[in-house]
Amino acid sequence: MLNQLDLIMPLAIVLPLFTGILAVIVPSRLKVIKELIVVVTLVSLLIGAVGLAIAPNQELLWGGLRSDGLAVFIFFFTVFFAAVNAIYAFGTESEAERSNEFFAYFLWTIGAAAGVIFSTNMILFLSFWGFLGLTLYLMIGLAGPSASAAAKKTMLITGGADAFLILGLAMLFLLNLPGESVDGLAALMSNAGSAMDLWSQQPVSGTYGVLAFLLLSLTAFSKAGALPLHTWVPDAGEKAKPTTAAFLPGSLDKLLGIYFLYRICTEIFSFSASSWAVIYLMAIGALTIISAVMLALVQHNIRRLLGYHAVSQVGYMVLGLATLNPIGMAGGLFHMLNNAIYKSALFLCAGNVEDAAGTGELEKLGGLGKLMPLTSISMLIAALAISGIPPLNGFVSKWLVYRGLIETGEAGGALWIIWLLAAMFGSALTLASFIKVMHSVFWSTPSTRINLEKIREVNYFRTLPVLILAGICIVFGVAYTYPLYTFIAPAVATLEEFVALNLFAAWNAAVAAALLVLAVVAGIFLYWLFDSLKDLRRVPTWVGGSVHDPERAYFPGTEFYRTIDEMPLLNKIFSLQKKGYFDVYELFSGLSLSIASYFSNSHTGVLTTYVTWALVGLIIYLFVFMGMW
Amino acid sequence: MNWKERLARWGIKRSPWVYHVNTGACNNCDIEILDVLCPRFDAERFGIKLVGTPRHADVLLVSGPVTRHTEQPLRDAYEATPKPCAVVAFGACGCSSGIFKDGLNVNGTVDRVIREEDPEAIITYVPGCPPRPEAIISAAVKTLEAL
Amino acid sequence: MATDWYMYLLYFLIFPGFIFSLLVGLLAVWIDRKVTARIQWRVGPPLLQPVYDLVKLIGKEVLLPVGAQPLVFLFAPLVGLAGAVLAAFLLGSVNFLQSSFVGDLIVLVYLLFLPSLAIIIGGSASGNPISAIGSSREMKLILAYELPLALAVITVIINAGFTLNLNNIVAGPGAASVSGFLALLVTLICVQAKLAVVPFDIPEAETEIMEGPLVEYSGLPLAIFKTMEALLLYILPLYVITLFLGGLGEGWWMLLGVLKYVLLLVIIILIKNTNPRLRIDQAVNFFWTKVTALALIAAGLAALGEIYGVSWL
Amino acid sequence: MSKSPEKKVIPFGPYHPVLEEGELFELTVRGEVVEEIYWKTGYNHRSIETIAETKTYDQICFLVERICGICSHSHPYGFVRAVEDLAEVEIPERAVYIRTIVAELERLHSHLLWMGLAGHFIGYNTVFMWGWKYREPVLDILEEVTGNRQHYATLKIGGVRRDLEESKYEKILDMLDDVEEKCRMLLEAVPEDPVLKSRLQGVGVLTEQEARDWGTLGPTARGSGYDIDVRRDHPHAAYDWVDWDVCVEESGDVYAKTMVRLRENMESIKIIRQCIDQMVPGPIENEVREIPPGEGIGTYGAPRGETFHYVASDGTNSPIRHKVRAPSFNNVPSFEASCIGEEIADVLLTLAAVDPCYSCTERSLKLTPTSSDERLLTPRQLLEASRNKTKELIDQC
Repeated sequence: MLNQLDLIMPLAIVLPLFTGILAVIVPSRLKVIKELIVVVTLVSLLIGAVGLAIAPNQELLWGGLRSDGLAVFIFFFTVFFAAVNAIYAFGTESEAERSNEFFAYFLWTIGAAAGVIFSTNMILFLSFWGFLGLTLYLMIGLAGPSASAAAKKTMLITGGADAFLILGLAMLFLLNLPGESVDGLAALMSNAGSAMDLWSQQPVSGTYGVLAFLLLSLTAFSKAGALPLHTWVPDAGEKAKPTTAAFLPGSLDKLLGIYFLYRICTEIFSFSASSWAVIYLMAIGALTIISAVMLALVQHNIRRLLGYHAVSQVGYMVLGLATLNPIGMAGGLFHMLNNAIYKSALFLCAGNVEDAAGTGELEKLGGLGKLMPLTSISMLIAALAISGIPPLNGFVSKWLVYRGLIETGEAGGALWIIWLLAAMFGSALTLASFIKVMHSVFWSTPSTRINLEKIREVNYFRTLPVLILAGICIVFGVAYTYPLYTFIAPAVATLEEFVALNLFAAWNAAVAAALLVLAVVAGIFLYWLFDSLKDLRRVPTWVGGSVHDPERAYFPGTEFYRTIDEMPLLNKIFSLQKKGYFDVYELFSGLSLSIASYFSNSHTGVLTTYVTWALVGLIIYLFVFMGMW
Repeated sequence: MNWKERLARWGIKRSPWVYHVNTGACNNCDIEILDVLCPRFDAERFGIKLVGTPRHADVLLVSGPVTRHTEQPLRDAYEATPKPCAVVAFGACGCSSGIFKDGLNVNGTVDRVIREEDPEAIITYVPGCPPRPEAIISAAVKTLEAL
Repeated sequence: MATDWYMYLLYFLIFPGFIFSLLVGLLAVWIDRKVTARIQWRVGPPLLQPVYDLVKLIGKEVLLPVGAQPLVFLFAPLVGLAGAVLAAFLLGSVNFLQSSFVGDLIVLVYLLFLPSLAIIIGGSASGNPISAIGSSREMKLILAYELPLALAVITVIINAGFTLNLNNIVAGPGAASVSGFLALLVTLICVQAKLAVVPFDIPEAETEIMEGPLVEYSGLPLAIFKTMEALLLYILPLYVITLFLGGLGEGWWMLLGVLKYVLLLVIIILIKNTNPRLRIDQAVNFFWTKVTALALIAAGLAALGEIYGVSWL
Repeated sequence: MSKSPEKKVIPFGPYHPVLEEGELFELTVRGEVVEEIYWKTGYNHRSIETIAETKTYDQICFLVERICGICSHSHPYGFVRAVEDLAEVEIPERAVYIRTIVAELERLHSHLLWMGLAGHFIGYNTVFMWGWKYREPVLDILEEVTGNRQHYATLKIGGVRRDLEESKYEKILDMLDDVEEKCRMLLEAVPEDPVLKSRLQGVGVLTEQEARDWGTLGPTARGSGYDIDVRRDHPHAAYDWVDWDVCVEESGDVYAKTMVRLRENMESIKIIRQCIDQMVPGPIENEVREIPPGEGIGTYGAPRGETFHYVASDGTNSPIRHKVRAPSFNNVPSFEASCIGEEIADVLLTLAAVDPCYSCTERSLKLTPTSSDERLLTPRQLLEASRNKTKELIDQC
């Protein structure tokens, strides 16, 4: 079964890992070399991805690696986003102090991601997954001392989730063993090889089955950033470098987390649409959407706000996957892709703004629209896309998720009403918070709190990626049949089945988009006809006849929703949130500190105590895991 | 006069939107202006509508002697009005500063201020203290004819 | 679906699309002003008044405030108008060209966002603190009515047998059930807010924030906004008719359909003229508590009716 | 005003649809909640007091009429009372009744006008139109009585300028019936409208203590339970010859101020009826030959509160000093107490609820350079300053 295509998989893993090492050891004097390394790696990987993409329906196998339509799709976009971010990184990182490390970690991340995508062997999967956590920590930490707390938090949460993963995989391993094999070590060893296979379609029942499902899904949630293990995403989004934020929490971690969740729902476990597991997933999804977007609404830092959106959008993907019907799953996966596109664009735009203005605090910014036209237009498109405004890509995938949810409703039950409502309302809240961002940063009265004279558009390395991404937002929204049929259909069902669903009879986005464009062109023509656009008479702002003093008389976006923040119930929730009551990390760090202080008493420093501890542990281990009870 | 301006003038005659500028009037003119919109006289029959910002206005209705503090706002309001537009100097004070013309704080008549801003401005006069609603409607008709 | 592109263009520009809906919309504006005037013991404007207003605005000069973002400021109205025309086209094709097109309910609901969005963006980009207040109010209003509106849509979807196809929804039971009727009430209230008329004209409150987002607009862009508002006055009642009242009908039934439309319009105008404007926090509260509760009851009843097969629920 | 960047100031004015007159309000906001209010007056300052010093006493009547269009009976009344006090002139009984009739008609028209405008301000244009429609008959009566819709030119020193013919009594009474019916309708409709009440109740509350502290007058004070009415406390005109009540509401919000005005409408109608009933034949003026040197003050219960005029004469044809204090001068500063913590929408309503009349208020102006942080004194600070000054002077003696 071995053919040349199969070799792409190990290559995709090993190549970036090795070139990453190269990037570290290249002396930092030779500036071009390491960038060259990155380029070469990415190009070769892209070639590989294309190679895989032309054979999407082939199942490839190589050792513990396996690939199918979905894996190819995820891999292709992993490399794609890596390439886009790399272009951006040339504009920012090459001058940075620890650029060697950055590019090394960047490449390692790609390699490890490829490993996660392709491996079906538990050990392989686990090690790549764990390695990704490490590179994530390192990359966030690169932003300097201010990011160290965020990096630590990320490390602890994803690390904790890795513990869940180990436990979950162990249980899955036990379940995978043939019926009688729990008896003895020998039987275990002989069956271990096949039991290590991740894709085993276990039912979600029995203690181990349920626990393993919960633990594995929690791992996926922590990676993608869904409730309750989402709290590292906003911190990382705010503190890490823009490239890191756009690449890791913005796009790659979504791809991987949702990829893993999709595997959990289809390959690792199998459960029916009426299972409790669906309700559990849906509830997590709906809760994620609403709570994260409500928090985003009150944020004052542009990237922290984006971080909360990165969380909120995961809810749609989870909802889509949990529908377990082709439309919903396609919607979930498409949303994952779309989210990666516009979220990277948004993070990179935020990076541009921060770089140009020197701050990401919404209160200080204002009136950058005229100074940074490319960034502002890209950000507007991405913001409208994330809010699900037709005819942009976010709308299409949300629409598919809605249709999937409605289809589950057809099968019975009334809970879907709540999920659908959460999704639709979350969409409006998203729009609201992006109106706030766009107003604060680009549109409002020119700010006097920063020096606007020095601000100008950033270099092409930094505008090109966002323009590309914004362009894709439009293309995927208008010609959405293309990505759906090319990338997602092979992953969800066979293409024929998918086409037979006749998804698009009711909404011809291309026509609609053409008509929208037509209307706008007609408008431009009208403007031209009636007023030469250049000679518009410029007049002072009218505030009722008094002189408008932009220094004092302005209404920033941060003030937009005070009415809502200050409503009695919400007010309380927000104040509790600010104190960290809803942050697992904060809760557990308090808890674990108190427990740790308890344990530290047992650290006497005497060797015999430790030996005793070790012995007790060994005995417990033997009892529990070796079936000696 | 290009075709666009002709279009606007044609339209203004049928739908004059009025922005009311008080440059120190005693309220009576202002009340009578509102009164004209009310059921007994109903100026909406002629498409007359009061608007909240000069950007939407076609007619600036200026009542009052122009006091020192309202002169600049009046100029600003005229600048803020898209052209073509008409200015109505309303009431005795608007036309001639009326009884207040010797006031220390009164800077001069409406037409002087507007002419300084734009010598070509269309200005009409509605005398009276205050003009009766019937007079206002007749003046409105005359103003629109002047366009 | 094998419609040629020029047919699309024709449909879009002329019959169920722009020209036709603009004419109906302008008529609706006139009806609005006339009925309002009659309620207030006045005579009201002549029939062609809305046309005069538009023509005049088109002829007038366009001003650009210094603080504004020129591109966004000038193009926001176009996007809003385009969205409105597209929505009119979808609804019109469902109601007038029964067989040629099908529309999708969720697409329609989202398209109806575009006009409000245009107003928000336009107001926000004019660089005026007062229009920024107006934008923020419009956004808050959207947040307020989105929840019950979505619930009403869900109720319709359940009642029509889980279809999103507008043609099927027209043929569905509409308001002819308890849940359908409640959803109709909820939608009517939301339509009032979507049109931004009293008691929900909070974003454009003339006596508070001088017409809010429209403060800085003049001339052509203002004319486009006014056109958009006229279109909305045609679209939103039609939306209610399509979802709840069985569409406009065919042939002679169309007369009944027109009656339905006028009736809805008059109801909207009556509500507008017998209420004061609410404060924004009152409006949000009202929508998030009372109206949402009503909509939840509607959706719950519809789901129950679906599960237990009770058609009148 | 502080210039710290945290303070977001929304300017309203001088031209704003909620203000008929030029007036600049700067609202310091947090979200839509107003935390501070600053107002700049002076747009309507026409130096009337200075002009008055160049006019003859008969001419000043017409000048002070034009201080404010809605108070165009109040100011002349205050002025003629001041001059009559100075010259010690007796007024014929018939003239007093005619003056009272016009005064109460003006109150009626002013309150109805306010009612309509308040409706307009909260977007209730039907109330606006109806209120102003009901006001028309009042204007018609005024036209019957005085010959003009506004600027009645009724008063002259020593009496009135124009007699009220007996043949018109019936017509006036008929119109009054009509107006009464409509005022009663409004009085009953407002408390029954839940949406209207939700907009008016609890908005812009001015407690009784605050009303006293800020020295408010008229319906603004009476709406806060501060029982003050110069018509009863310092009787003038025919107010102690007829039977009427002072309307007081306790709650201090916009609703209370509305109700005070609506109830006062009924009282006004009652007073006019009694005046016509009790009208006695006789002369309508006493001739005033000369104004002796001296000082005179005149107070009058205008629709908005107490109007106060002071006239100093040196025996010539023109006063050497004429001082006017309109009720809005006292009422307007109370915004500082009633507007803080309200939303923008409510603040503008609260401003309107005082029925402020800026053209009345702007008698003199203190100029402060806009760049300085110095602010105008509040009345309490002014009082404090004047006490300190007095103490200083006493100490020096």
